[in-house]
Amino acid sequence: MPVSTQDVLDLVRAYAGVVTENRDYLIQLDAAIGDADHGENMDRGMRAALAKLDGETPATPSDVLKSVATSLITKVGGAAGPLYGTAFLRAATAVQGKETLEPTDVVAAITAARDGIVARGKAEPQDKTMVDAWTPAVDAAGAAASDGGGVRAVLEAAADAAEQGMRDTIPWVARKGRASYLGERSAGHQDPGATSTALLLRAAADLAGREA
Amino acid sequence: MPVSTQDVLDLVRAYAGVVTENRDYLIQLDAAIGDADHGENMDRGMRAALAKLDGETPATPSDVLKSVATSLITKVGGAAGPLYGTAFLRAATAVQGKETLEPTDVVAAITAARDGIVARGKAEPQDKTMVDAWTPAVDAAGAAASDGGGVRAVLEAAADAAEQGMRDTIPWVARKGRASYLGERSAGHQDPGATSTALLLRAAADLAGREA
Amino acid sequence: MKKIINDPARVVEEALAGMAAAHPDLIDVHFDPNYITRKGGAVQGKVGVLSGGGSGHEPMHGGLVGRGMLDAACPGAVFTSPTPDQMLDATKAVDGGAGVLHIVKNYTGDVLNFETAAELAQAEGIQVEAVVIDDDVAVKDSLYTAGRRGVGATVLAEKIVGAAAERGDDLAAVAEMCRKVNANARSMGMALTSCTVPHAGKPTFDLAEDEMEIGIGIHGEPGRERMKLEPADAVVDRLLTPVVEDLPFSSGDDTLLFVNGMGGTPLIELYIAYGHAEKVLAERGINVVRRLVGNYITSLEMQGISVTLLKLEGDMVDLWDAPVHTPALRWGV
Amino acid sequence: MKKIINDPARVVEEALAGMAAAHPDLIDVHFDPNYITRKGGAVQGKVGVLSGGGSGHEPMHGGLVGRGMLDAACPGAVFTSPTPDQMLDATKAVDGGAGVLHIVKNYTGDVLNFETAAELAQAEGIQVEAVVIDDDVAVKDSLYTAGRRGVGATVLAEKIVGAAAERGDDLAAVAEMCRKVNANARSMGMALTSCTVPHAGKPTFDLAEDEMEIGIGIHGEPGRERMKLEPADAVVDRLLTPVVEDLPFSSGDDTLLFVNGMGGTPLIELYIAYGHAEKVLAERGINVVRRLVGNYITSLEMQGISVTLLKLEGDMVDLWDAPVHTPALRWGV
Ligand SMILES: Nc1ncnc2c1ncn2[C@@H]1O[C@H](COP(=O)(O)OP(=O)(O)O)[C@@H](O)[C@H]1O
Ligand SMILES: Nc1ncnc2c1ncn2[C@@H]1O[C@H](COP(=O)(O)OP(=O)(O)O)[C@@H](O)[C@H]1O
Ligand SMILES: [Mg+2]
Ligand SMILES: [Mg+2]
Ligand SMILES: [Mg+2]
Ligand SMILES: [Mg+2]
Repeated sequence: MPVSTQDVLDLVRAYAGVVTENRDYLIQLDAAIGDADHGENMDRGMRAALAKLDGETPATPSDVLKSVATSLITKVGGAAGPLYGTAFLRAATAVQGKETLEPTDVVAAITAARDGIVARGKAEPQDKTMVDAWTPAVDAAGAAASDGGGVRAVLEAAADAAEQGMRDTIPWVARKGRASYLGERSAGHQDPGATSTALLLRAAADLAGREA
Repeated sequence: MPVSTQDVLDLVRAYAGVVTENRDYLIQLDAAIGDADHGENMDRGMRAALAKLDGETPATPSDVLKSVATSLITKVGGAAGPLYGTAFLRAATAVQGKETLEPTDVVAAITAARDGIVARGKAEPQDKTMVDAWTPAVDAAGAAASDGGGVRAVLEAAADAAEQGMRDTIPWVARKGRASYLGERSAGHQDPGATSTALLLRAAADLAGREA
Repeated sequence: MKKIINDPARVVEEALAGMAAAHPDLIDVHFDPNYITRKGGAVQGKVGVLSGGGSGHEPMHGGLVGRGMLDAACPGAVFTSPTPDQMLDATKAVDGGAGVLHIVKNYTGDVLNFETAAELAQAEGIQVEAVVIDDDVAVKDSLYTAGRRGVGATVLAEKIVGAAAERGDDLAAVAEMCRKVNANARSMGMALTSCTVPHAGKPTFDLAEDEMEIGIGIHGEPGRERMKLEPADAVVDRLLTPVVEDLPFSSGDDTLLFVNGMGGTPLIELYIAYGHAEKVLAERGINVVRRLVGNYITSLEMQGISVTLLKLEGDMVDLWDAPVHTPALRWGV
Repeated sequence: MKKIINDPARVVEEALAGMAAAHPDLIDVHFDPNYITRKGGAVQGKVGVLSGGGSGHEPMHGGLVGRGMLDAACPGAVFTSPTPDQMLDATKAVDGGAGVLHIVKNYTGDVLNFETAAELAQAEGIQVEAVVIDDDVAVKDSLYTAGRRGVGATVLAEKIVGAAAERGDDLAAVAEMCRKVNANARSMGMALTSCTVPHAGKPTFDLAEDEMEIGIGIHGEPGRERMKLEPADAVVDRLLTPVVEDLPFSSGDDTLLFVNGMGGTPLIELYIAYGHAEKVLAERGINVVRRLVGNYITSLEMQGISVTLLKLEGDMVDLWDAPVHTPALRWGV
């Protein structure tokens, strides 16, 4: 079943809940190799996104994604604000005009999101950033779609790959973001942004699962 | 046996040692109801007194006491500096010119010391200050002397009474010095200055005992 | 003990050497006995203004030496009043023939040592007047006790009195202004944490993670009461209410509001406290016309705040606004 | 968590309100979006100088707004860079027609948000130049990483660049001066204690009673290395040696030495560190001709210090000496 505007609204609400539940976890991850604010930043941003959407009646999935992008860009700050903001904005553009999203649209959206993050943040694979969750997700989602997988299959592939990518960041030495200031000391810790990315894609997969 | 100049020099050295041993104890007593420096102040002062005396050849007990007074007044500061300084200065004046000190001279010296402290500090009995160690010592020393006691008996009576007076300060609410700022909270703690006074008189009694 | 120091026994001397290096244009630092004088020394015909006290309250007093404020400061050992020999030499150094005012915080040690110093200076033919500052309402005033402590009002008095001396007021007038500032000022402080006296090596008192001390002084001593932590607004109310009611300050008064940090309190917290304090005063109709926010009279690294309120009368405002050029306070020059 | 605050979620807004109350003559504070502007707003024909960053570094940046320094500051959440909407509104508010300089500390978040703000402002026809400060030698510089952090040099750059703008230099010249100050400055910091981010509620890292962190930034992040406590002189050497050797500073250079406290460090310790730092530089033949000692760029209540050395060239000294009138830095007026 293709993704409706309501589905994307549900995802935003679901992810906001997930971020609130994981606020302290993300803060602790960031405290270890950053400045202890990632959970607070994402929570502030997603609550703002919900509040903004409450006053709107988006017509398409793209409208929802664009609204969330604006909230993240104006309310989050830090590195995560512009990066996630750009991700949602590029995703919105990638599926502009569409009433519903087919599996290939979902892949296009995730790909555009990842490309936007890389364009802004200039991170390479294994720099120990959220990109290390996004890129495997993009590849896995694409593969699932070309195997004829539906939205659920595509998102589950993405979520699984993102979680694997998230865990893969643990041993790495960070080369981007605050964690890079720690040099060798950044090894042995999971990247907070890769974690919030995996949580986002898992929330999407769970929703798709619910519907199926 | 009367008190010689050398005896007073020995007392200064002995008391300096006692103060160093009890430095942390006096600091802790002062930390509880003051500002955690009495042990440091007395230690700094007595070490200065020894250093100064090393360069001098005092002819009389009074010369030794005057030299110590100068060191305490110029090197200690705080409340203890001027109070102990005045005490030693008044004691020196009380026995001026004497080659050796008889029991009555010892009583006169202790009495003058106490009177000097009261004149400077205006403390009443039971204000929870060093006066509460000095006054019982003066009375006990006087009684011992009129009972025909020797220097040793006089100083032991003084030391015993000072220690009792020191313990008596524990339940009292301070009305003078820093401890008075704590109001009711000063009750239950032994006064640091009364303690350093008891230590001084006990050191004197021990020396007298040694000689006999 | 966590401090940027080398040797507890050398903290005061090394900090003085650092001040001398950091402010060569403003102050001269003298050692053994230790005192700080305004660059250039005594100003002929001007009343010298001198203060002093234990170290550990920086920038008070040494950081307040300079044009328009103190002519000299005598730093004692940490939390221990300085000695008469320091005060005497400093008094001689800054006497410009018009006499010297000693600004003394009301602690037994400070009072006794300044008494001796004044006697010695007078014996050498220098006119000396001493004014004792006792603005701390946390301590009940009484003839039978050591009385109230001198705290935040000291900083304000040193600025205002320094300006009076700078404009040429004579010793009697300068001393009178100092008494007036003290009479018009009230303070109260609190602590979130203890401080550690270097020679003691451990915190003077222990506070649980959810406790605070109300009614502390500036020597790391415990306060009048220990209680559970409260929000900033409630804490400020606890300090400001007794301050306002003691003088009392009343509607229509023009005041200077001074929110002070105890040494380890970041500005972001001081501004939160300041904002509420000024709001509360406004509700009482008390006008805040001058303001000071920062760590000026401290207890080493203690975290906490104090609030001082000064009723501005006569030309106090002009004297506050007059040029001042010291390491810690500077304006108009 | 021990802080003088009411609600972790309102720390920034309440502190801003307090600043507004404490400095009504110097600054205007705007809310939602949050930014601080110099009283009187844009100066026609003058380049606007704007900076911003996460809160928790007070007095930087808001306390550095005023004549001769910043025209505007944008405070983000604690340790979180502000957002483009704040920067855009502040940029518009201080554009006097001569364009606006954005002074950006080199952190991914700050850089990205300022990039967006610059695009938006330029889209509205405002000339904007951005200069990124990256003076922290604790972090190895490299094309493949986020590069060095912006720390102490930011304060010095804001003073010097603010003076250049005040005297009428155009945007290109002001930006060039900012790049020059950054190129000539190096810093390194250390911590004795962690700080506690209000919304996190517990210390960002734990340090044993006998440990310190060397090579920290200004966001309570751990440093490059954890080691046993050392005497002040050894600590200063650990910071100053890499600073001196990185530029490198050499014998005969005229410099400004800035010894900064991390927020919870008392002045008495900063002066001990300062004294040794200037002595070490003298031994290397490096002339310290200007000095700054105090808590200016902080990490909340963290105890620790940072050392910044700036090689003074051209008219940097005159620009440093030029009048400045802000809540935290004031002279010549
Ligand atoms: N250059 C970059 N490219 C991609 N992601 C980045 C980059 N820099 C940081 N990040 C991500 O941002 C996360 C930190 O976000 P957050 O803590 O909210 O911002 P800040 O680092 O400004 O405090 C990191 O865990 C990392 O995944
Ligand atoms: N007015 C006074 N009269 C007599 N003794 C006093 C008086 N005030 C204080 N003391 C004594 O001084 C002691 C404290 O000395 P110290 O700690 O060295 O000085 P400070 O209180 O200035 O730190 C107190 O324990 C008390 O015995
Ligand atoms: Mg972070
Ligand atoms: Mg004491
Ligand atoms: Mg003392
Ligand atoms: Mg951050």
